[in-house]
Amino acid sequence: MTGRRLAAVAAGLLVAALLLLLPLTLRPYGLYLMSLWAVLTIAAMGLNLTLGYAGQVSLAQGAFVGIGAYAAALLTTAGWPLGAGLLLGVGLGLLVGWLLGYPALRVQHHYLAFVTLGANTLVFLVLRNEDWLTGGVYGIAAIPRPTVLGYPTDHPLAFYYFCLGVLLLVGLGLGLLLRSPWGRAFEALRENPVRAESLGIDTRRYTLLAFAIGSAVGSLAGAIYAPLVQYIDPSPFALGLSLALLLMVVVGGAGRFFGPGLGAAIAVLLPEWLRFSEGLYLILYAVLVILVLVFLPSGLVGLADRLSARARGEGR
Amino acid sequence: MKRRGLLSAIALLALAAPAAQAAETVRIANVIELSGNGATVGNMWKNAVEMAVEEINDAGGILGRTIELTHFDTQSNPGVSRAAVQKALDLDPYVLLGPIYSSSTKVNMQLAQQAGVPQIVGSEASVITEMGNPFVFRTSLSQAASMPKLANYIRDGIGAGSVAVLWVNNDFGRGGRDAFVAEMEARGIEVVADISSEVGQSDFAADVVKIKQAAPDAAFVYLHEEESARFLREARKQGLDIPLIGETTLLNQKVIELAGEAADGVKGHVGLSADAPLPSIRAFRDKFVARYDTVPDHNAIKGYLAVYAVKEITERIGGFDRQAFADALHCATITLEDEPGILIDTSWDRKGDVDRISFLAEVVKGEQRIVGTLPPLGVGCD
Amino acid sequence: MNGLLEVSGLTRRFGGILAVDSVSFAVAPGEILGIIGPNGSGKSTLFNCILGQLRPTAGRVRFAGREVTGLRPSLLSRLGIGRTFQLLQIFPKLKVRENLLAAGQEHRGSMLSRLFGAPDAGLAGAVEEMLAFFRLAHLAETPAGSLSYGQQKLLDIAMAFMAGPRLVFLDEPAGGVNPAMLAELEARLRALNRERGATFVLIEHNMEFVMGLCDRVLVMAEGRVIAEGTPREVRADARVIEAYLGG
Amino acid sequence: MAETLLRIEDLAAGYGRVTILRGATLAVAAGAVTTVIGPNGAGKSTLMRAIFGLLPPRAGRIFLAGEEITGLGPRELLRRGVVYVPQGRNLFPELTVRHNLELGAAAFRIPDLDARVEAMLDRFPLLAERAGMQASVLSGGEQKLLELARALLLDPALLLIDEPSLGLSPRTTAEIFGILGGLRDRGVAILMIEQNARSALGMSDFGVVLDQGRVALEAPAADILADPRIGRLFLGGGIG
Amino acid sequence: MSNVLQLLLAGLATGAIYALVAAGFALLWQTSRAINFAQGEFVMLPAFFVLAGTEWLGLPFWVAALLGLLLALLLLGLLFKRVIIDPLLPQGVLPVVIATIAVGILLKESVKEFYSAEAQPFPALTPGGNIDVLGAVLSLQDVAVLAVAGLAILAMQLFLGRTRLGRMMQATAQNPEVAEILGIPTRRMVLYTFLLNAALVTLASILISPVYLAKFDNGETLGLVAFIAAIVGGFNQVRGAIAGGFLVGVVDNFGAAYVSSDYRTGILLLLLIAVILLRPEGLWGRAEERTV
Repeated sequence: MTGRRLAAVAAGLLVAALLLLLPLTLRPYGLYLMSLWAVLTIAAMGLNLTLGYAGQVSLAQGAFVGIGAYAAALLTTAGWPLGAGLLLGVGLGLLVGWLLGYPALRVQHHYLAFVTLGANTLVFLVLRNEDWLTGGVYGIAAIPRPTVLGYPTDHPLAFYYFCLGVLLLVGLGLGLLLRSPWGRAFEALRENPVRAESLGIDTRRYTLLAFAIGSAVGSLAGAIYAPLVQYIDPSPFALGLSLALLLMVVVGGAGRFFGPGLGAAIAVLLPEWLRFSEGLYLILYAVLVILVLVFLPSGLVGLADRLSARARGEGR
Repeated sequence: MKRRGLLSAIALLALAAPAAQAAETVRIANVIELSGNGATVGNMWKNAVEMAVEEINDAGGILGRTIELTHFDTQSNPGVSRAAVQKALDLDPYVLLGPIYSSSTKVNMQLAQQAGVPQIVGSEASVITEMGNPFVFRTSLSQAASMPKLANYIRDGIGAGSVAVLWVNNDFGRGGRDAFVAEMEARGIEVVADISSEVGQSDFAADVVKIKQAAPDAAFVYLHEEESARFLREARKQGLDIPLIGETTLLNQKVIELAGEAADGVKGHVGLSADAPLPSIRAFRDKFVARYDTVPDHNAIKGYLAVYAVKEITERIGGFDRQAFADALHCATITLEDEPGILIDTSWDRKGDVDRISFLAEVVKGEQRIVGTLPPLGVGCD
Repeated sequence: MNGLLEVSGLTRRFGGILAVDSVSFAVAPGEILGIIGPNGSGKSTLFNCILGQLRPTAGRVRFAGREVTGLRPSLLSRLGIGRTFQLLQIFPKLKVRENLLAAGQEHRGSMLSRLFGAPDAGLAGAVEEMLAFFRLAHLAETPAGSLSYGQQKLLDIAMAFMAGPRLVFLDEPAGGVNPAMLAELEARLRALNRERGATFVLIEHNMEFVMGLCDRVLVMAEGRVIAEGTPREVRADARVIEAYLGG
Repeated sequence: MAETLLRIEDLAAGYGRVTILRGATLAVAAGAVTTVIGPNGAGKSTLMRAIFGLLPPRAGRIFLAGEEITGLGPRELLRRGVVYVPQGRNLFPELTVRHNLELGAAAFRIPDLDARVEAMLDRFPLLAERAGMQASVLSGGEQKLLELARALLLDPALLLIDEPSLGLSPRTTAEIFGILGGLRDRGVAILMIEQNARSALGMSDFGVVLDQGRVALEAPAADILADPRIGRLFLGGGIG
Repeated sequence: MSNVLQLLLAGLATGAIYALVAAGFALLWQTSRAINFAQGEFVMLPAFFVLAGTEWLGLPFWVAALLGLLLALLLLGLLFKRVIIDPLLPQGVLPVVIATIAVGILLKESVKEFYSAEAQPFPALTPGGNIDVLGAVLSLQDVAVLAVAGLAILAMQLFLGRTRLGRMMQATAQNPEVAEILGIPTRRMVLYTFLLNAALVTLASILISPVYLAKFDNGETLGLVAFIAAIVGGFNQVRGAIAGGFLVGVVDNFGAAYVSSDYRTGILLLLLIAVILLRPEGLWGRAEERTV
């Protein structure tokens, strides 16, 4: 037990060191990828709450990233600080996510997948068509990067640390949430909703909360995405992003705390590793997803657990 | 957990690849659509760029330096294009070429501006040169420049008093539509139907019915190639017998190939065309066909002349200073006499927009025919 | 009788069929009431109507003097009605301790206080007590799914008790339990009743179990209550034997 | 006792972690009706599903006319003349009565299938009248009749039937029992599960009492009917 | 008036394709509870099999079409069932949903990578030419689509209803447990529905590609619309799905013409969400029995 804890602490320190120090050696492109990884991890962590912990399928997470991105872009280009954009984005994400939860009270599984898929496209259509508000297909350009505690984040490295900081805060918050009675109620909802309800757990309310919180975290990711790319238009927030986030969660390990980080790392870095076979990476990624589903239902994080468990078993 | 360490190590290798640059070379980075929806247009551009670079290097390079060309794929995706430009900038290039898709250009041009690297793009959306970016330059007429020519043609050539507009609902289509509608209003021509369509839309029955119901004198069609072809077939089927007018894409060889005889009779304005009745273009066309075994399109011409513009301007400023290059390209005019590789006399204005002659064309029996030449707008710098 | 639970005229119709036909009965505090009857006599439907899974066509349910007809299960639970299910229902991927915490957490504090983990400290004592009472303490940190069937059955019942309910419905508690475990189960339930005054209503097919445990038995056939009395009375009732043996 | 057609030795079966049948041993005589009674949860339906190969037995063996059939699936058993009518409603509601009937043998290469279907319809005029209607419009009794007719299409030697009276009126139950009696007279062996213990045993040759997964009593039906312990079986106290 | 008729006829012609695709979708669901999120890509792919046959191997069109059908039966029928559905279905609906999303990406990107990212012209089944129907125009290709799709639907219904094999498949779909008890080889019946689905999407592919061109991303819209058709019509009944296909084709055209072309997709999606929430079994579906 102590050996295991020691190994976990060592691994954690290693990862922390990599996340903190590796970027110092990177050029802007590498920093951009690392920042993108942080943003996608946050968005996937939100979906992991809804899907992995509470068991509610959502194919609309990309739309919430879009909502957050637009909230941040509109407010910051109008001269407000990014904090205001974050608040507005998270607020909208909570509200719209809560509403999206209502269909989940009536239908489940594939029906819910279709409803959320439809919702994603509806959000996209609104972002594109209501150009009085969103700028339509022209998008919003020159999104400024925030000044955090007096430090401007215009430099890629500074912005990366900003993203990393937000990721850590979100991770901390979600970690605490998942260990709280709320988190237990989400898992109970996934494991056995009928039993949960009979034990006094208000499954309706927790279902709505799971959608609202997971979606709001997605919007939070969007609110950082906007200053990262500094130009947004509706196209990145169509269905494709939702599907990509879903696959990240599944590949990393749904219902595993570190699953989204690993899934996002693969999604962001795989195309880089596969430069020798330009364009093949999506094909390989799809194959990887299928292999994970068939052979590793608990995702790559689950595989790591299993391998380390086996290593310990053999050591004895 | 061990695995994560490994991942990061690989990431390190992948991300931190530094590029040593030899003293006698100059690096040009080409960020372009090599895969995805834009693969066709991007590969035309890329092939022509490669051809131009090779020619210049064979002739001794620019000011004695050999051009080192690196390609980056945007995958026709704006987000990826931004990453690709970032990656290209990490190589510290002298000039950036591409991309063609306006949505991609809009996402990544800010990066080049921040890095102070001149970027010569193939995009047509008006907005690109309207953001006050001093490092962005076009190779083709912007929508703002081509729409007035087209509008004049609709008024004078067709004699239409009312038009329908059918456009694809993305930034390309919307930009063209906005510029076109403004020109129509300026000329007192009524837009009686204003119809948006989706990228990838397959069924144009409703769109044609709407045009028929509005009964305009002509219809302006501003869609991508495949959607243009699908629309033309449906229009032919429903017997829509008004002039169908378009911009460069509608008269593209690809549309003609896909739409078959339904494309016959389509008229419009073409900024650049491999069929242009100019000896320089004809010579280029022959060289390209000999080398790649396909007929070049306007995107090939754009890529080719972009490289020669870099050569000419650099020689004019006599060194490899990016700021000086950008300053010099603004308000520059390059003629065939200055540099034959420019293919067609071209001027840049203060915003980075180009001005030059353009053509009126028509599809006759499955071929694009140039039926007239329009003079430059002559706005330039003064 | 001063009933903790009073069911009056409860009726449930499926299409043309009366699954439950005007059933009335009451449960006194501290009582163990058994409901028996042949297959298809309407016992499960009756449970489902009382416990908020099905909406009754007619009739009323009162609990501790309050009308609770048609309330949602989570509300009933918070009012003090616990239950177990025919096929046992636990949270297999959660640890045994987490199962028990999940079972008790909604009965303390506010929604907001739960977010900040407040109830868990207050529940710790109750969890330890349940673990000890059901002899599951050594399994507290084990995922519930890897327990034996009998242990899961005990956990299932322990979960129903985490909230300190005033009345617990047991749906076939002996179903699938091997004879050795059955004695343990009966002893635990009896202890809960004697030592803590727990009140039970149970459906059960294992007659020995019912007859040994229950103070009073209700016999259902074709949706109606056809007999009621002590186990001894019911066992001697000719109508009951008829109902089981058929015409 | 007559010649044994089906012999079951120490059979155990269950679902998931639960074992329901805990070692049952019994025999089914050829050309006779054997009825299994017992309280709910005694393992009656589990026994039948295990015999028919729908549940893998966890222990024990099954013999049909001396040949071991343990673990064989429905197709093999149907080929050997064993058919099974489960409890509840087992028709295809959107197919016609005729087509439901035909499916009793459609999965096997039977050259005179059409003729057999016609013959069966002749035998049950009630079904012939409704041959073209969707099965969902039949009454409960008619549905059971159709299921029975469907099971007979393969000319079985042994019919396994689970609770035929469930949900039927006493009159309809009597009709179904009448048909079963007629089948026995034609030489079909029947193994039946019934809650309606009295009337079922009344028409049976043999009875088997199942309690807690084991056979508590196996005797001629009349003897079981006369046994005063039967009432106790259902109301606790066991039989032994 | 002729415009209304024009929209109706065009909607029906497109709807016929949706009906084919939706019917296959419903069949898979009925017999195996498998949701195929790659159904759109399934329709996109066979056209490229045919093109590979004619362009790369120089085969005549009909031979290539036959080859395409065989490949589809093998890859989209047999292999899909064995490699994706069989291992994942026991884990529940959600893993199947995610896996088929991945399959869709795999097919789409493979076509893009190994054939072409560009739209390809596809040989027409009929000569060009139009016929006039009360002032509305139908191309011969539309007529062929309507006729072939209609015949295929009819043939499928006849096969399912009038042949013993078809009825065994129906029996397996309606109640697999009872079908098993009657000795029907249910696993083989389920395989047949996968093959039937593969045949349906191949037919749809060959019918639709001459009009809409063959392109790697055609499945995105097509799959979505076919889902909507299947759900709106009724997921658990082939007839419902077919009716849904025609309805969606018509609604799409009228919506684009008379409501909003900006929100063209949105109209269908709102229809979908409304049906799921108000009548989950679909407009023509059968309510599934739910046990409490």
